[in-house]
Parts: sequence; C-alpha cells; structure tokens
Amino acid sequence: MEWARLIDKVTSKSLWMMMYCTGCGAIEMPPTVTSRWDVERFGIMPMATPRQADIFLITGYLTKKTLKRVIYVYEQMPEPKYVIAHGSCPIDGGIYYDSYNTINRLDLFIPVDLYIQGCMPRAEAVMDALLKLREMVEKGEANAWQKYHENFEYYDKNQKALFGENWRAVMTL
Amino acid sequence: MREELYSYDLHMGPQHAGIHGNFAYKLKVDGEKIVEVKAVPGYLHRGFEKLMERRQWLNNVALVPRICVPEPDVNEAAYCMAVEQLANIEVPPRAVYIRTIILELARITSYLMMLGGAAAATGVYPVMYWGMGQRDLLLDLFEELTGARIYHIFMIPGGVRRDLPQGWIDKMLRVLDAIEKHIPDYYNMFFENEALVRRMKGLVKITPEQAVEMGITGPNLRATGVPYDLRKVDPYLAYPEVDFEVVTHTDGDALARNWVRFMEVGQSIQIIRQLADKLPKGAVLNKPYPAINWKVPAGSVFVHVESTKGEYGYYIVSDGQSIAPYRAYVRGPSTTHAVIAVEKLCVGLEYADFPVAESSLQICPPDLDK
Amino acid sequence: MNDTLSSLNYEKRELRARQWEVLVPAEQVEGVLSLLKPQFRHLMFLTCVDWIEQGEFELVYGLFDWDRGESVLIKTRIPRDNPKFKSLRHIYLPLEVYEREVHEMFGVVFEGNDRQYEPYVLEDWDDIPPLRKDFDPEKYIETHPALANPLHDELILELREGEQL
Amino acid sequence: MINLNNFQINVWAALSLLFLPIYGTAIGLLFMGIFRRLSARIHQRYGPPLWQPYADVIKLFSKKSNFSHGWVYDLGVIMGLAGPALMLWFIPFNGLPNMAPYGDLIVILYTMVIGPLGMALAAAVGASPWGVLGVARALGMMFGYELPFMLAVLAVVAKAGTLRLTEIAAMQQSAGLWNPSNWFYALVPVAAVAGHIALQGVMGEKPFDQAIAPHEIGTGIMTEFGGKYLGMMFLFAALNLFAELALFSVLFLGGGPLWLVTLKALFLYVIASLVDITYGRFRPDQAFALLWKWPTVLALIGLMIVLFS
Repeated sequence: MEWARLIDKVTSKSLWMMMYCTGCGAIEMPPTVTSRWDVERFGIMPMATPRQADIFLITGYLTKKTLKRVIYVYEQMPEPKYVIAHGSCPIDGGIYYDSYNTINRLDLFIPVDLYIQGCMPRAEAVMDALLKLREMVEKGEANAWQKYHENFEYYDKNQKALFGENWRAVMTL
Repeated sequence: MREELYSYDLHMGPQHAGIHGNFAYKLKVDGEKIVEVKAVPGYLHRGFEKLMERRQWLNNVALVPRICVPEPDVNEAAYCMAVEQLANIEVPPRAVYIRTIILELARITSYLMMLGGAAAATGVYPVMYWGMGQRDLLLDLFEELTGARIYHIFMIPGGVRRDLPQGWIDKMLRVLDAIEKHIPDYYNMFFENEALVRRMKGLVKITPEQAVEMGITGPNLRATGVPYDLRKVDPYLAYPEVDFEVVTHTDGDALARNWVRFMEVGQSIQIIRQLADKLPKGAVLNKPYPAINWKVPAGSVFVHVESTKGEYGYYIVSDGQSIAPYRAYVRGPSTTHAVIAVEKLCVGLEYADFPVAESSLQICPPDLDK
Repeated sequence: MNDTLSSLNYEKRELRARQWEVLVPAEQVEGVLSLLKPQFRHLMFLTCVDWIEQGEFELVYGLFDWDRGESVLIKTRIPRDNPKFKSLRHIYLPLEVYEREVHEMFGVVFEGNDRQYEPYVLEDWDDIPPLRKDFDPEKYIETHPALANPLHDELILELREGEQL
Repeated sequence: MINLNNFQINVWAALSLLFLPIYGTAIGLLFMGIFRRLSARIHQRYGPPLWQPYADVIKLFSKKSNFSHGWVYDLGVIMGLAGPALMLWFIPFNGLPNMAPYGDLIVILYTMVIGPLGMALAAAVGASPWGVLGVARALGMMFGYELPFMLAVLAVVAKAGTLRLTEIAAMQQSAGLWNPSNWFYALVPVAAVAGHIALQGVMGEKPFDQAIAPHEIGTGIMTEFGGKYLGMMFLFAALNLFAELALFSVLFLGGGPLWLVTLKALFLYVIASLVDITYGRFRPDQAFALLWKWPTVLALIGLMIVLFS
C-alpha cells in the first residue's frame, strides 16, 4: 500500500500529456507549454504519440468524425490514464449545442477526470486544471480510467448508437 | 505491379505532430517518394453555415470568430462589413481605424505563431517558444481592450463595442517596440539556420501562373512574385489611408513563403504606428438597429479581407423577412491550399519533406471544414 | 467596369463598390465563365443557395480580377428536384473541390466531376444533405440521441415540474 | 594475445562491473535533465527540475502495459540495454577494475552497434509504420556516421600504434592527467574534429535526429513504445549516451578516472546540446551527404597526415 502511494507521488510529478487538437482549445495549449506559463516546470510535457501519454487533453468541441479517433487514441494509451476535457463544448455542446455534427457530452463515450469550463478557458485555467489533476493523482483520486473497464457496456452502447454496430471493424483514416 | 509491391499508405494525421490542426492526409508512398496525396478534411466540421442560419444577425457575431482560431478577428471584420453593406450602415471613422489596428495586431499574433510552427517542423524550437512568448504580449493587449484573449467579439455591425481604454495606445506602441527589438533574433534563428534553409530552399516551388490557377491567395501567392494583396487591390477599412509595401519574393518556395510572412510582421508594425498617429476622434459605434429581431434588408453581398492565410470572405444572403441570415457562406483560404495545392504539388516529394511543405503553406483546417 | 463584363447582355446589379452580380441562364454559364476567365483569373468561391419556396437552387460563382480589384458573382438557377449541373472544373481548377463541397452539402450533381462522390467533410452521413433548408438539425439530433445531451431534457423536465409547483 | 587464464574472479571487479551500468544510467539520466534545463533556458523559460528524468522513468515503469508485440519486441528492448552496458565494461577508467584490459577497440566498436540494433528490432516488429520508417532511418544513419567515426578512430589507432584502449588512454595521460598536450584531440586534431561531428550523429542529436523526428514520422522508433517499454528505452538512451560520450572522452580527451571522464562527457554533452537546441533537422539524404562529405573527408585527411608524417 505504501509502495503504491509512493508511486502515485512520483507519477504526479511526471505527467505527459497528449494534446489532441480537436478544436479551438488547441490555441491556448501553446502558451501553456511555452515560455509564458511553461508547464514543463511541473514535469508536464507534451508527447506526440498516445502510447507515451498519461493525460489526454481534449481541446474543444468533438465532431462525430473526431470522436471516433479520440476513442481509438484513448484506448491505445497505457493505463493509468487521465482525461481532461477542455472548454464548454465537451461538457454540454457549448455554442454548438444544436449542430448536427458535434456531440454534446463527452462522458457518454469515454470517462473524464476533469473538466475545464469556459469558451475558451484561459491558459491559467488549463494550468490550474493540470495542477489539480496532479493533486488528484498524488492522492490516488484520478480513477476515471477504471470506470471504462467497469462500465464498458455503457460506453460501448453509446458509441455503437452513434457510429453503428461494427464501427470498429470498418474504420479507416 | 510495382505499385502493389512497393508502395504503402501513410496516414498523416489527424493526430500527428507534423500536421497543424485536426486534419489528415492519406499518402501513398513508394520508397521515400510520395506518389499520391489525398486530403481528408472534416474533422472540424460543425455545420457552421447551418448554425448561422439559425442564429440572429447579432448573435452570429459571437459565432463567426470560432471559424478560424489563430486569427479570429478577420471573421468579425468580414462578417460585420458584409452586414453593414446589406443594411447600409455608416461606420464612424474612429471605429474604422480601431478595427484596422485590431486586424493588424491579430495579423502579427498569427504570423508569430505560424513562423514558430514552420520552424518547429524542421526541429528548430526556439523560434516557436520565443514567438509564443511575444504573442502573449499582444494577447494581453487584446484582453485589456476586449476582455478576451482569443475570441474578442469586439466588432459589431456599425462599429466596435467600446472605445479604447485610457493609455492603451501607448501600451500598444511599447509592445510593438519590444517585438520589433526581437525581430533580428527570429531572423537569425530562422533564415540564417543552415539546416532549416537547406530543407526549405526549393521545396514546393510554385510559379505565379500555377498559383493563380490553383486559387492560392495570401502570402503563399505573394511568395511567387505577384503583388496581389487585397489590402491594396480591393482596399477596405483604413488601408487606403496608410502607407505600406506589399511584400513579395520571387522564389515561390517554402523559404520564400516564410520570408514573406516574416517581412509582413514588420509591415504590420509600420501600419499600426501610422494608424495610431492618425487615429481620429469621435464616436465608435453607429447602431441604428435593434439588438433583437433585427431584419436586414434583402440582398446579397460578398466581402473579402486579407488574412494571414489568404483571402477570407463572407457571402451573405438576406431575404429581408427573417431575423437571421438566409444563407451565409464562408470562403476560407485553406480550401484551395490544403486540398488543391497540396494534392497537386506535393506529389513527388519525399515524405520527410511533407510536413515542412504543409507547414509552409500554413493550412488552417477549421476554415475549410467550417 | 471591366470591358468584357460590360459587354455581357445579362441582368447586372452593383452589390458594393467594385462588385457586380450577373444573372445568367444555366446553359450559358460555361460560355460566360470561359469568356471572363482571361480577366477574372481568380475563382473566389462556388456556393449554392437553397431557395426552397421557388423550388430552385442558386449556384453562385465568385470571380475576382487581381489587377483591377473587381469582383463579379455569376448567379444561375437550377431546379431543386433532381439538381444537375455541368462540372466546370476544366475552366477553373479549384472548382474540383468546391463542387465536391456543394455536392455533399446540397446534393447537386456536377456531371463530369468524378471526385464529387468521395466523402468530403461528412462521414457516414445518413440523411438529406445538411445545408438544404428542409434539413432540421433539431430533428436530426432527436433521431440520433447519442448526439444530444441527455441532461438537457432532464433539466428542462425538472424546471417544468418546478414551475408547476 | 588475451590470456583468459589470467582473468581471476575478483570481488571488486565483479562489483565494478555491476556498478558501471547503473552509474552510467544514472549519469545519463542526469545529463538528460541538464539538457532539458538548458533548452528551457534558451527557450526563455524555467524548465523542469534536474531530477525530472528519474521521476519519468519511475513513472513509466509503474504503468500498466496493455500491449506487446510478441517476444522479439520484449527481447529487443533487453538486447538494446545490454549493448551499451557491455560497451561500458570495455572502456578503461583509471583505478576501476573492469574488462578493459581484455578487449580492444574492435570489440567496443562492435558492441556500439548492439544497442541500437536491439531497439531497432523491437521497433520493427511494432505495428506502426512510423516505427518501421524510424528503424529504416536509424539504420541508414548508422551507415552515415559509422564511416567518419571509424576513420577518425583509425587515425588515433595509427598514431598510437595500438588497438588497446588502455594503452591509448595511458599514452594520453603520460604528460599528466591535466595536461592536454598528449590528448589525441591535440595530436590528430583534423580527425578528432571529424569524429566530433560524427559523434553528433552517434548520439542522434540534431541535425542527425532523423530516427525520432516527431514532426515527420511521429516519434519514429519510439512511436510504439509506451509504459515499461518506453522506460527501458529511456534507460537505454541514458546508458548509451554516457557510454558513447565516455568512449569519445577516452579516445580523444585523455580519459582518466571515472569522475574525470564524467566531467569530460558532460562538457561534450553540453556542446552537443547547444547544437541540438538551435539547429534544424536535415532530411535523411542531406544528412547522409553531409556525413559522407565533410567529416569523412576530414577524417581521411587526418588519417593521411598521421600515416605520412
């Protein structure tokens, strides 16, 4: 038990994130990682491939087409993994609530650890969320990824309702 | 036969460090050479044009900046100008000047980001880090002026929402001085960098005829040597009253495109200084219309402006009876750049050069997907 | 006004400074575009307007003259049921992609453009083309409940119950 | 001739053999921390603390790996780690009993290849095309930098008249540990400069980091690595980094006791990092052309000077 706590503590000091540029929010990511806010001070670093990432940052609205890839990317990430949804759109659709091509709630499809509300959230808000996630990881509270195992039927049902029964088999680029 | 045996598919994007934004290319590669490029757009399709038909004329002002994130103000400007044209609203001269200043500031922020992205594609990260740091100075200015860092929603039909705060102009000029001081650093890191110059020299060379034929606009067009800039050719706002040069380069390759972008930062600073000097006094908003249930007279108009990526335009149709636009079409510059130009010009490149070529064209997928 | 443009015998209207619209019958659009091409070298856009009450689609070709800064919108009407038009991508190269877009968003068939059947921005689309006026996104969301936010409905129900109380 | 009968199992030697790879890895990770800090300062930001790479590695090993690509994938990673460890055993450090007296330069130059080959093996069986492209580039680059590096080493061998690294090190220290007049950097400067340029390729730093170019091929050979595998990759990178720098220090900068070699390696690494941070990445063919042109010609000239003087 003590060992797990120690690992949690170290993990919280080194979180690599994958910024899938799904929407507008991606524009506030560069200031967060570059000179002004420099999130690397806290050991949080952008990574290019899902295999190497701990945090999955969903930066904005999700169209149907993107959501498929997001689910794929999420499933490729090694566990434990944390999802931060950025902006109003993944929470309730935001300004695109009545669009025919964007989804209104992200947590119907994959579990989310933290939401950053706002359109668009400032870089400080992103920093705040990352530090909050760091705290959660340190205390062992960021467990949303376990939900994906426990409630996979629920998520799978929603995914199939949107993309069709055998979407995984037929997906290409 | 050879194709079957030796060629393979590479999927660039949508989650790939070399692709700017949520966009994908399907490459067919034979050894190292690209034999076929297919653009796969649509990851950012929100149905903007449908949404705009469902919002009122003024509500749309809050919607349009979201079409292009790196430089949202061109959307506001073009949309407001189109609506003003339809409703025949006179804009006070002070508002015209303030709009022009905002557009030019946004141009600098966008260029700083683009140069960083182009440099990062070849592994030169300092340009990106410095540029982002400097861009934030400008975003702070925007924040003081409009209350938002990215989506300002400051221009509305008839002018701008409010007057400049006390001392804002001086602060802005100081920020411009600070940026100008760093321009040699960018130059040395970018255009004196042996590896970067060697990669970009001669890459995706476009001739002026090809460029016009393919509908390429903006810095990508000017890099081929033709001085076509909408600010001069089809002037709008306060551009006829300021003095600036249209930056051109004759090479038409990736380096030339980035060079044009880089030199335009300096021109933008000059334009803003002139505007700040000449800034007229008076009202900033002429609002002869109700905030809700406003019916714009019937008609249609196309208004285009010069953005950092190219020609940005709004084609707005009003039927005169409904409280929303009957049809709004957004002409984004990336449609021709990302699909036509890349699919036609990037065949025959090495796949290693593809991200560099793509970043030199500066594609912004949201304005293509809409 | 440009000489070639003023020589055209169609209905013309000035939309704003240096911009005109020209209403051209559908079968003569090809000739007009080829005539204007040498001067209006830049095709700004092609789009479509759904005039549902008249039962017509209006195709709008935006052309621009780089040297004079003049623009002209060539407008033509085609019937709304079974909309067909000739692909003009041999005149302006960018039409290849614009026709693709109009085909997907309005269902106009451009004969001669083989690329229009490739999916453009939509994926697995299962309804009428979305930019037509009779397409209702709210109804679409209702029939695809995974797109909607289930909390919205619950909240609205709660509010209504609260009102009754 | 090496007489294996002389090899006595010695507690100290065994301990030092165990100690060297651990030390090399630890120092390599520290170097990575220094690199990240240095690049942050050039980027005008604070950067992570120096111990950041250690936390990264611990975290990576604590991750659950939800994938594997078969036994070649698992074995390749271990083989990769074994390469630089073996190499470090054959590099002489003053007063440290290891296997240096029993091997010569040829052995070391062969062990240099094992590590990258193991990693390439693992990456190649991964399903990602980017990984395979990265492997192709990494092996290609190997051909690029091996030639000038070998030629530079050959110049040293010709000058020293021996293949034994212990003798080469002793020869350089004959004028004193701190006196650089006998270092091969001073004795065969032309070849040494060529070797130094090739070292940039050996370490995979820009402009020769084609194998992991993130903007071109994802992150190349690392695309499919995650969790524990990436942790192994990190350890390999750290150990390999230290081993290569130590080899270069012993060959051209006089060698010495372990701490002195570490300092020299740090000096070399800071120079390499500064180039890496501010320089761009060449295309593979450009990098080839560069490596086979300037450093190779320089090394050949250096070799000629040694042979005909």
